[in-house]
Amino acid sequence: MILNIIYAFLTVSVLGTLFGFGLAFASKKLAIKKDERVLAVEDALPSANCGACGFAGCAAYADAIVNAAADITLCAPGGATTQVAIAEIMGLEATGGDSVKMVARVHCFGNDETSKKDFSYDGILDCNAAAILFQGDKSCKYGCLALGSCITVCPVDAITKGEDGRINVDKEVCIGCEKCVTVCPTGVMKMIPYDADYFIACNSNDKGAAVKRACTVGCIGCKICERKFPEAGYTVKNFLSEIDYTIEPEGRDKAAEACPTSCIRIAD
Amino acid sequence: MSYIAIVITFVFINNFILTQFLGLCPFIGVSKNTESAIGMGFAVTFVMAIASVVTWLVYYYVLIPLGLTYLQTITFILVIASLVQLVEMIVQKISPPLYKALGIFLPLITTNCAVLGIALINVTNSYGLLESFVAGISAGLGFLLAIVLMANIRERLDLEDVPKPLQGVPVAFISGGLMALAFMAFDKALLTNLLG
Amino acid sequence: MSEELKDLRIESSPQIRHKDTTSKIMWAVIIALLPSGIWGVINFGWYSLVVIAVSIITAVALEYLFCRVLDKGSLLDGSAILTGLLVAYNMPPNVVLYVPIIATAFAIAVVKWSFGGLGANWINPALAGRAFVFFSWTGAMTTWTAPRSWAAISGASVDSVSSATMLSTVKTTLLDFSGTVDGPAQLLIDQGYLVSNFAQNISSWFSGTLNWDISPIHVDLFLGNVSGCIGEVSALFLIIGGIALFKKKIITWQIPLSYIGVFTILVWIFGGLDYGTGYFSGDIWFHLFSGGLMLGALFMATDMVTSPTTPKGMIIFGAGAGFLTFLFRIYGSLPEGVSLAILLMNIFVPMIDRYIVPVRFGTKKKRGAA
Amino acid sequence: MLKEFTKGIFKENPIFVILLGLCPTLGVSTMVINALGMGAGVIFVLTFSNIFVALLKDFIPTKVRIPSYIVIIASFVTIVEMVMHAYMPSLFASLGVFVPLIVVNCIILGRAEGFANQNGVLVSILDALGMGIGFTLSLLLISLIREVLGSGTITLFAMGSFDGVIEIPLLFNAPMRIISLSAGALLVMGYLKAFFNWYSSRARG
Amino acid sequence: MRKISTFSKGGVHPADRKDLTCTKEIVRLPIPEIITVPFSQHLGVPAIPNVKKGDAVERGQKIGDAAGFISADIHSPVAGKVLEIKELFLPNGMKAKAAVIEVDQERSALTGKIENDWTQMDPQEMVAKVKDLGIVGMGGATFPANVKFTVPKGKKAEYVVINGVECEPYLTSDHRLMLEKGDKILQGSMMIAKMVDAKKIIIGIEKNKPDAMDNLERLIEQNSYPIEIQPLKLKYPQGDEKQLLKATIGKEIQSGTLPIDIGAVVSNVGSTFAVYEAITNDKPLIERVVTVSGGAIKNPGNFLVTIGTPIQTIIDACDGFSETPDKMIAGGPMMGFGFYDLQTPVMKGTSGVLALTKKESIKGEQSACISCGRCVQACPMGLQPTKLYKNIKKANYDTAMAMNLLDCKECGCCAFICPAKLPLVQSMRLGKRMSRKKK
Repeated sequence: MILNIIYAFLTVSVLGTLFGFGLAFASKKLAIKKDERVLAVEDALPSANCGACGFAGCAAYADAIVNAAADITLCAPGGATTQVAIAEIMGLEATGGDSVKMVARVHCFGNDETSKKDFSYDGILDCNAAAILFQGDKSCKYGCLALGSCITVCPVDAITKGEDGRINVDKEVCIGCEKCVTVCPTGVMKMIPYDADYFIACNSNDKGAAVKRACTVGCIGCKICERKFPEAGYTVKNFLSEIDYTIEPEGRDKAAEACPTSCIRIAD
Repeated sequence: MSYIAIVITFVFINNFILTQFLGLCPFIGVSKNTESAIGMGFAVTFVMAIASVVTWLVYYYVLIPLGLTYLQTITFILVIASLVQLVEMIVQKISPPLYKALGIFLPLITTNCAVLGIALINVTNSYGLLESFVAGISAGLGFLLAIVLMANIRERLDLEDVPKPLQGVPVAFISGGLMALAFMAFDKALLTNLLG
Repeated sequence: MSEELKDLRIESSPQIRHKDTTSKIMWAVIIALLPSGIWGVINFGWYSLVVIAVSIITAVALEYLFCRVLDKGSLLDGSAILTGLLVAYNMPPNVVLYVPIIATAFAIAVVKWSFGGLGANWINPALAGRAFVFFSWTGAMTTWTAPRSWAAISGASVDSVSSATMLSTVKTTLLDFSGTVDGPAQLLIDQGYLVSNFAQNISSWFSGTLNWDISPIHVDLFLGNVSGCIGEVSALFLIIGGIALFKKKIITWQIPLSYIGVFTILVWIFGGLDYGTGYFSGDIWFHLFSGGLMLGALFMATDMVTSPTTPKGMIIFGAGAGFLTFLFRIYGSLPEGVSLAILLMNIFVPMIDRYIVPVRFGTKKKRGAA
Repeated sequence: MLKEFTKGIFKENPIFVILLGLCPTLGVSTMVINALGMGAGVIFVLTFSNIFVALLKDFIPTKVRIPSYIVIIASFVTIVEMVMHAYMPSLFASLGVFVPLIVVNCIILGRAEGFANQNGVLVSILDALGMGIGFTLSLLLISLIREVLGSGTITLFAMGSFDGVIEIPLLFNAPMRIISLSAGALLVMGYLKAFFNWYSSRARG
Repeated sequence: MRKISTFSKGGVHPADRKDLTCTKEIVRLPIPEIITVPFSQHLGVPAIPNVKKGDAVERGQKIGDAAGFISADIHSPVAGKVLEIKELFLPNGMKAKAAVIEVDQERSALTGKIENDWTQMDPQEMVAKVKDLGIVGMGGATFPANVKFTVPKGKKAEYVVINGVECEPYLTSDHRLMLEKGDKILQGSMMIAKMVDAKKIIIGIEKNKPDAMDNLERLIEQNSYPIEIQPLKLKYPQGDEKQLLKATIGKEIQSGTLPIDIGAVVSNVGSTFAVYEAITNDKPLIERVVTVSGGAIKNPGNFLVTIGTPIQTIIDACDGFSETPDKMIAGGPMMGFGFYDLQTPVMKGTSGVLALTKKESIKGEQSACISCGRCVQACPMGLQPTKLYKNIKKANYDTAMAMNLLDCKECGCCAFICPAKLPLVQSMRLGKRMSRKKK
């Protein structure tokens, strides 16, 4: 009995020591230089090697974070603490601070009722695909095609298409990543400050007459907002009104009322 | 059992993933793309083959003479953990290209139930040294086959509009289930009839 | 004049399309399958029609549900009906009704819609549904109704006689068989397996007038005077349907030919071993016309969704399925191997499609000059 | 404090959310009693290994921490093995190779490494219990579904005249046998995971 | 005559519908009152206008200068006054500048003919003429012809292959040209052979044009021209230069290289005729033969149209529509572009104007891809349209590029044959555009 216990103890410890020494020796002998940041990230990871991140273990994931800019949020077992630690190592401080939070907004209020179409489009339901053919089926070539490329690309599902066929952005959900701005072929998706009060719901640089022909809610470049309300921060460039959000406005709401096509709309 | 029988058993009939559920974590985790799946599969095969041999030696030359078979779990896992680390280092030193191909998968294997599983199964089936080795390789190949097939299926499914809640892991499990369903065609009787 | 042309359709080139549509293809397959099903109903009685109807109704109801919930797909494309029909064709004629219902439900809900509906499934829904119920209720799935022709011989009513299929009879007999017999057909006759009077007549006519020795078993198998699943018994009607699909260019030659070819060759080489007649003596006709081989090779393996896209891939797929069918049928514990063989090859399709790609134009090595 | 305990049950459920410890989950979930046995084993090993890791974390050099943890875990697994073998031989037999495989159950190593390594003893115990119970409950759910559908029974401990097996009418006579086989395990797991995904996405909004 | 041949891989057989116009002789259409001449009528960089509003122009005067190597000059097809330079959409869906010219009918009339003897000219001089007169390929791609006829250093042209295939359904303009201007085309092809210094001239013609083949054969025999006719099987897209070369001389153009790399220069029948006229008559490319066809056209026919003529005018010349068309197409139905504005002008590459009825275009509802593989088998380039489509739909543009998306030439075989009626070609175009945008 005693002998057995001794044997067991000895076996495990001898094996353990043997392997320990062997490995220590081997690691000295076979040492290979690694990127220190990779090692640091690897240390920060839980070493569960569970593969939940989709990479082949923690080392592979660490390597991918450092060398291939992999997403640092993939480690499920590590959770938030690991993310913070990795962010520190990688110098990925959360951006923010004094910059104004911007959100995306569709600068167009056209839908099937208000805007004229030149032809009936038949093809892939994707704005960029539709834009290949005559820049979309709408007569206005600046407006929203409403096929929802921005919806697909939005990482937080902030963009939806309403019953009325217009594309809406939920500014509470929007994280300001600008992916929708990049993907939009007509450039109708633009960023405005989170606390903007009004925005111009039009993107057309066409002359007034052309806009009127194409759509009933477009900015016709009449300059009423610019001339009548000089303090409100409106400027009309290229037949399109723009709002200067940096100034303290006065009478911006009055201008919105005065707009003949009511394309100055409340940014809710 | 003949060696061919062992191969067929471990690759098809008792496929580690599809019937034994050993090594499911990497099977689900690393089957997102084919390249990683192939690398993982080969790494597992490699380690399983070596681990089978080493654990066999430890079991029959250390544990049995000392009457310590109840220590098999603890010694096996010790052996495997060290072995994996050693193999990783050696491969890294000797053949950097091989390390690039296999090495990154090696740490993941330490906690892979399949490796410890094959060691224990070898003991349970009282295989000889060579038989253990063949069983190790075959089980690894079975794993390789399953994970590569799975990766290809998942790559195909990535291009389809899978319903949102089912995307990713669930659909992988369901695919695995259907694979297992088809693999039920391989049974013991088939082996017996085939090899007489 | 130009005022009339307000609503011109604009799409990317090409401006004209081929007349074939997905739903046309599905309906064509359904129609090609009908003769065999009608024969099944004639052969096994009205209950088999109930099985078919129940399967189709389940399929359509579930399909409708999923189309509504997931807001895509369409009932009219015929794919659900086809799935239901194929499930029913793979059921024994006297099966308890919950079996085809669950098989169809599994096919539609799990195999088809879990992956996103038509075209997204990587494994054949009907066959997976069959495999699912086969392994769950093996007993119900392996009890057979005797064919109509037996009633004439035995004098009993058709429904009351039950019988094993030829393949399973052969398999069980072979288990403790040693000696030599001239192939499975002779073995069955030796066992006293019933053959229809019609087949007897045909057989004797051939041996009498043409001096051809054709076993009545083969005739029964070819015509479908045997027990088996509802839609698989009549090789004749299935071949007619298959040829019609081939003529309509809905199936191509690659899969059926490589499937049947590889299977035939292997059966010919090894099929005789169990009967003590040595190599190269397998009874290919018996194996070609029995079981679900024709249904499988012509209609199931050729399912477009779950077969490779390139001709070369199709040949590999067919050959693999042929090999596996041979393996399971001759050596497996189950009498039949077609459905599992095809399912197994379905698993390999994404891999085949990944590695067997067409040769890109202008990438072949230059020959001769240059 | 309580949060450490409850998180393992739903929010960080080891099986359905973190996807750890899948092999034993699917391997032993053919009968309800297996789930209970396996769960008990895992809770035991998890708790004690967490305690020891939390105690020893300052003494173990970081270089060899993983092997050391494995040794700690393996020791407790061996204890479980011996106890089970001695007192519940039938359960031990039906769990088979999965008992020693608790060693490589990723949950245990994951918690040791990811939690006990950084926290005190008491919190670690709570974490272990929470995770262990979460694991057991999930396992129970899976095995309940699989046993009821696949065999038409619910197998519990035998007590007195009760042999421990509850038969479900109708299903017992014609069970969906495939569910109790490997294919069924994967399918059930897939749909449960899908259900969890759907439920949590709905809960989030 | 040689053995009938064709290319080996892929291809489809759309109903050719050439019977509508193949017997209609080419009719010269009078010049309308106002024409619109776009500055981008060719592949490559648009020409730069050198006239402005109010300028008077002469017939054949250069009004746009080629901007870069792959670009072509634009000439005024008429004499008159520039009303404005405006932007408009071309049928290919792109915006371009165009000159609107009020026509002075008297001064635009054809005057005295110049007759140069091309056998006395040296090749450089001929290439310069082709360039100065704005000749482009008229088969559809509108590649500047002078670029094609300038053999790069170190390469040698062995063959000149004249493309008389006209594999696009409906179109018969090349067919009619071969029947009516056969001798000029044959001479034009010998001019090209001289320019590129090639020994062999082969004319590839699909066998649904036996009369054209006979006509050319007869002319070759009469004048003992060193030209061969290669009859070809009916198969789309045989008119593409890659498939044509495979079918006629049996060589494959390696991916990413040009015909000249296998020693061949390809020219369309229409452009060959334009080359003849440019070199012998100094005539710039200011008019072309256009097939007007389709089920919705009352009297289909072939017309010699001044470039810049609004399509409305030629439709009126066909007595208008017999029914409301489902779609209007500039070019052939396989690769042509739909357009919606009948004021769209005829351009150098407008080989046809089609008004298709709903029945002809076979509009089908899109359904899910069932992996039937027909597109894979139809693709003449050996690509896998189904996989490309799915990857592009999932925005995996890099994967699509790795699967050689750029080898796709948008011939339309895949989308034509697709039973699910998927917009495969559009997805290829989307994929190319998006991966360009990314860079």
